[in-house]
Amino acid sequence: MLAVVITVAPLGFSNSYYYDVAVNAMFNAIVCVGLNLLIGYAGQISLGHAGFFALGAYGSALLTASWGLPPIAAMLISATVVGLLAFVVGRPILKLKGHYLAMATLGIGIIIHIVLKTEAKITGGPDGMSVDNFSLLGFTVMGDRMWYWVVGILLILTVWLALNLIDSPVGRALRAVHGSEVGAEVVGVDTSSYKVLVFVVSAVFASMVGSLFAHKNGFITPDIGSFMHSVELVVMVVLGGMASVFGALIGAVILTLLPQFLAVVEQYEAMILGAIMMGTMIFLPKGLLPSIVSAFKRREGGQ
Amino acid sequence: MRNLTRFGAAFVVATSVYGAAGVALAADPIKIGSILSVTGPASFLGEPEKKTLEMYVERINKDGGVQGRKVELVVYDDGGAGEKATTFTKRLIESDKVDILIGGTTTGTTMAAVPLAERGQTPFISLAGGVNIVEPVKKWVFKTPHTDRMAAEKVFSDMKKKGLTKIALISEDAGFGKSGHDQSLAVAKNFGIEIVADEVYSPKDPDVTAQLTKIKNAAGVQAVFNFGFGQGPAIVTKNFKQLGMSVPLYQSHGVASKDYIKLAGDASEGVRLPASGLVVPDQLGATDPQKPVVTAFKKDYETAFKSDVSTFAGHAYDGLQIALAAVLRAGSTDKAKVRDEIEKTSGYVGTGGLVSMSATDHMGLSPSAFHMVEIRKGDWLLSD
Amino acid sequence: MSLLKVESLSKEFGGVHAIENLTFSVEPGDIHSIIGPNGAGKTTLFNLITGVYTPSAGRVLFQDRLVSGMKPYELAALGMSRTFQNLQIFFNMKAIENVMVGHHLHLDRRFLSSLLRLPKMRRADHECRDFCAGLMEFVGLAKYLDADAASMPYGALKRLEIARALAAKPRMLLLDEPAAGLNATESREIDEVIKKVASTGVTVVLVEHDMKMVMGISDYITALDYGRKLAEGTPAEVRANPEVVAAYLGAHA
Amino acid sequence: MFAAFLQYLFSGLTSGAIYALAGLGFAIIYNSSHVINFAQGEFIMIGGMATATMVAAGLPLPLAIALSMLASMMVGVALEKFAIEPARNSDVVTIIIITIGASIFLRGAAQILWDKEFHSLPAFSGETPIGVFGATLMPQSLWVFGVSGAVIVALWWFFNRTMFGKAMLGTSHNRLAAQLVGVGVKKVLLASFALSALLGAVGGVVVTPITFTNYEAGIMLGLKGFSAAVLGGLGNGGGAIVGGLIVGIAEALASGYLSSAYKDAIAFIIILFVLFFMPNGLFGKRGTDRV
Repeated sequence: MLAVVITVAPLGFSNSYYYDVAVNAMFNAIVCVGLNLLIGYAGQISLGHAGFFALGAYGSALLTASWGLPPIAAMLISATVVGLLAFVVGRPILKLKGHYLAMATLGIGIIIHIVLKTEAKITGGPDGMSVDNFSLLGFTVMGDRMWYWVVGILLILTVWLALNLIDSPVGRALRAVHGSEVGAEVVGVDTSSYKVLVFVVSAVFASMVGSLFAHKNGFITPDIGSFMHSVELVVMVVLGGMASVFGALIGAVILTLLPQFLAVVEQYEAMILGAIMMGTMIFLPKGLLPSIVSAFKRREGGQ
Repeated sequence: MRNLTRFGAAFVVATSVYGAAGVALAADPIKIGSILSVTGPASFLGEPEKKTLEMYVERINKDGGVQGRKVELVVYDDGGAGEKATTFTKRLIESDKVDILIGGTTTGTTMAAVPLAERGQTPFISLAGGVNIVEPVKKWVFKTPHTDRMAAEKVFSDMKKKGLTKIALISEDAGFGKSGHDQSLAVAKNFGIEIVADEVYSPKDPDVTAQLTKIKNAAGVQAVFNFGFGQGPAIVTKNFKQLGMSVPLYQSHGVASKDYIKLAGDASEGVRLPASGLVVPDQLGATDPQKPVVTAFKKDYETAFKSDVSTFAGHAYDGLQIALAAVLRAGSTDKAKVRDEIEKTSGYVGTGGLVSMSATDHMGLSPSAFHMVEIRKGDWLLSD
Repeated sequence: MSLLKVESLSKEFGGVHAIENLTFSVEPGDIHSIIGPNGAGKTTLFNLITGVYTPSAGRVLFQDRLVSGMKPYELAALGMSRTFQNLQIFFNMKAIENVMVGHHLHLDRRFLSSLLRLPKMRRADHECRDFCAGLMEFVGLAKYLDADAASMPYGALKRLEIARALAAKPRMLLLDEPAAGLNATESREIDEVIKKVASTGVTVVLVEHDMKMVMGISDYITALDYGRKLAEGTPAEVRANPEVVAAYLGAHA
Repeated sequence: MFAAFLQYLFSGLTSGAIYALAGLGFAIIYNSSHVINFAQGEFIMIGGMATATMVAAGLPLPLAIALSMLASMMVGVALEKFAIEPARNSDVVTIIIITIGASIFLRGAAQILWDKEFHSLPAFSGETPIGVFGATLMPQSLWVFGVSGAVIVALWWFFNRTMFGKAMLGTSHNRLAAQLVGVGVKKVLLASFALSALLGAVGGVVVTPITFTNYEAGIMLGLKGFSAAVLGGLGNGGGAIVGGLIVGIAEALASGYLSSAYKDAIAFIIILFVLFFMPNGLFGKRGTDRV
């Protein structure tokens, strides 16, 4: 179904601005599907994932620009480094729970942001740096239309992998960690390793999308690693629906498009955005998609 | 969280003023697109820029437009984020099909938009300070404000005149301050000035006495130069006074607005900074060509908005004037022709100074555009 | 050879001894009950045996192997599984998935196989589902196969925990008050389930307040009070022990 | 050397006391509801902005402060009533998003109601620095210390000596038990939001002469306040104060002796290290899960 939507949507796109917004929405969707494995399924929070996203972006930008590596290699190396970093910090911080974990991940994200901002000789500082096009085997991805199809395929792939994972021994173990850590432990689930695993996986997702984003956008600033961006990602997941692959996807798409629509309300935009966030969470506490689905089920059951 | 408020915080400003409703226009309007940081940390730059553009577009249309064509303005708020600036610039070029781009409140948002303007072959007049916007020259990109390098040079030449050769830098570690800091380091030795201490602070730090104490204890500091905007410089100024530091304090053009004096209060007495004639219209010489322009602009702005004029508003005014003059000369909104005409801008008297552009200079301001002012009794005093 | 040996085990919480110098052993194949009044330290003992807590002193041997200090998941791999007094159900999952998590140790747990869901993996998952459905029937939960755990009644959840613990194919099963909060009929059903489990050769260690049930099904009983061993023996011996009676009546000698 | 150290310390204490005041607001609400209110920084912003604009409009300072406190309290009560109360039984993350939404909403409202400029208040006791062993301190910093201290004492008295305060603490330990002895949980929640909004407004008023304020001022204060509260151990008022001071002093010493560019990062590294060894913060209660 997703494939159909992705194929049909461009019929409504009259120019490349629409493709651009759609590509950004799909970028966010991929990050959120990954992040949802951590937040929605394994029940762990992270307020620092924008940091991993930014590391991927800067990793690719630097490795291609100053070392002349091919973009795909730069992307994989960055993702590996980010994965290792997530592994190293994940061990100690994932012992923390709830708000303490939120604080620790937030700290990690902010430290990454500060480093990117401060090491101006390498990163260009707060004013940002430019990035080359993405090319693979002599084939260059250019223009919003081509990006649309590439990212669309990646999104479908991501959703497929995520759905696979959830309905598998590893996925069930992750969800069990959310349900009850001690309950999972006593039947043989090494909960701390699984928490680290899903943290690393979601960080790698963020890093790879960061790399692609850098190439596509052609210009990056350290703000993509800011605390605000981390919060945005979490809001997308929670608003769309935790523990629902399509929920996270829908959340990402809606929150990417919403500002483009809210553009017409001028200074009331922030108030409306805040009100929408509050309203959704009050009336649909499980997020858009799961709440709608269960309401649907209830109605069917009632008849 | 701030990003969320700006999260595309897009202001489509429906300022397009079509004469009487329903009256068919003789020609298509001239479409000007603008990305500005109306919210976020640079909002007190973006906000006056937006208000200025709106006010003058409305006035021009009331007066019959340009060559009988109305001017239509589309503004989007990028919240100071480069990534939002990219998307909105694309929207302006691709979807709104604007003829000219004005904007980019900060160097970061400008640089994010530059590749799109180049690719979309749309003339782009930036309102940001970074020297890298026009160096190296980019075919479609121009800018109106003085560069941070010019500000640093102006300050250093003033120091040199006063025999101050060993100085300390304290700068904000965000875009404006960081870029100014780097330019200061680059040009200092041309003036025989040695930077003996170099400290930074975050834009929202409540107290910077720690950094200033380090500067105070550095050997031989003869003056302190602060690069930043917003409330930071006011806190620096207050803390400077608190520590009883007696060397001269210099600020950058980033604080050339009355708000700075209001916030820093008595502590700002004696602070020197480079600023355009706009802040001291009455003190300009009677023969100064800028005098009538800045006096009129100041009056317009202050009557319309009941608040003190800022130099940032002036950058927007200059950008609009240069763009529309180029359209007038080109006789059409053909993008290539307009671009050529902007590059031929010569002898334009703006709020920032005398502008004469060329193929190698896409800003066109000479160093004389800056005046050195000193704060005396809570007001600006021209002092060069 | 005893399956489980607890030797001089102690656990302190801020100076208070919850378990003090406790020694006993569990023989393979037995239903071994731990009884005692509220606060006697029964649940703490379970937590010590299963690795949820680390002992302050003493040691635990499982199949003659020193296991104190090991993590619960490591003990599960050695064949120890348990249920909880305060339910530890995965309420975010379906009932059958709860049981399937219990089978975790016997499945392909490699990340890549899970991510790609290769045919082999899919087959194994299918078999796992059938096996777990069988366990749910075994404990009397056949009608909840497709239910969400969150929608099930309390009594059913108690049994779901047993099914989950059994899915790990344990050699020893520790049940912490399986009949608490159940009505008489449900208690009897649980009773039957425990007996059935024991008849398959699984050693059962039981903490239970329902004396009728304990006396009816236990092979051996250890009675605790204030963290210490009060008495042990067959149900008849323990019932006849005056100290046990006194402890339950609250009149300490 | 000593004078420099003392100056760094004063600098850190000034920032730290501000963070501590912000952190206290988090602690109060967490104590009675286990909610982390990310709109706490906005209460502080409202206090500062409202007072600054009223003073600029000619109102006497005490009256302006009183009105701002009232306004902030009403915002706090409204937030609890219309946004937190209906979602009381939701997930932690859901409530976090609600309070983030609230903070965005309040910033948006502030930017319309007031403006985007920076505002200030005159220092309460003049601007003559006080010299101590060669270092200097502004009188306004003493106000911040004094108010933080007074607030701590007042809160201690309220939570330990008044019936209602004890009931609020009781609610945090056990909602059912509190209900049993007839304390309305709803009333307690409402009171905790009112109290922390009030406290936020007081904080906003005393820090504005030092830091100035604008519609976005709450972001930084919220972030630092949260850090202070978590470092100290959630739900512990004294912990939040200590946490705030540690963060402030760490930043100042880091910029004095290490690098001013990395001072924020250093503060976060310290927080991370503390959490690695003390997963519930410095003074947080050890939670033992009963299974």
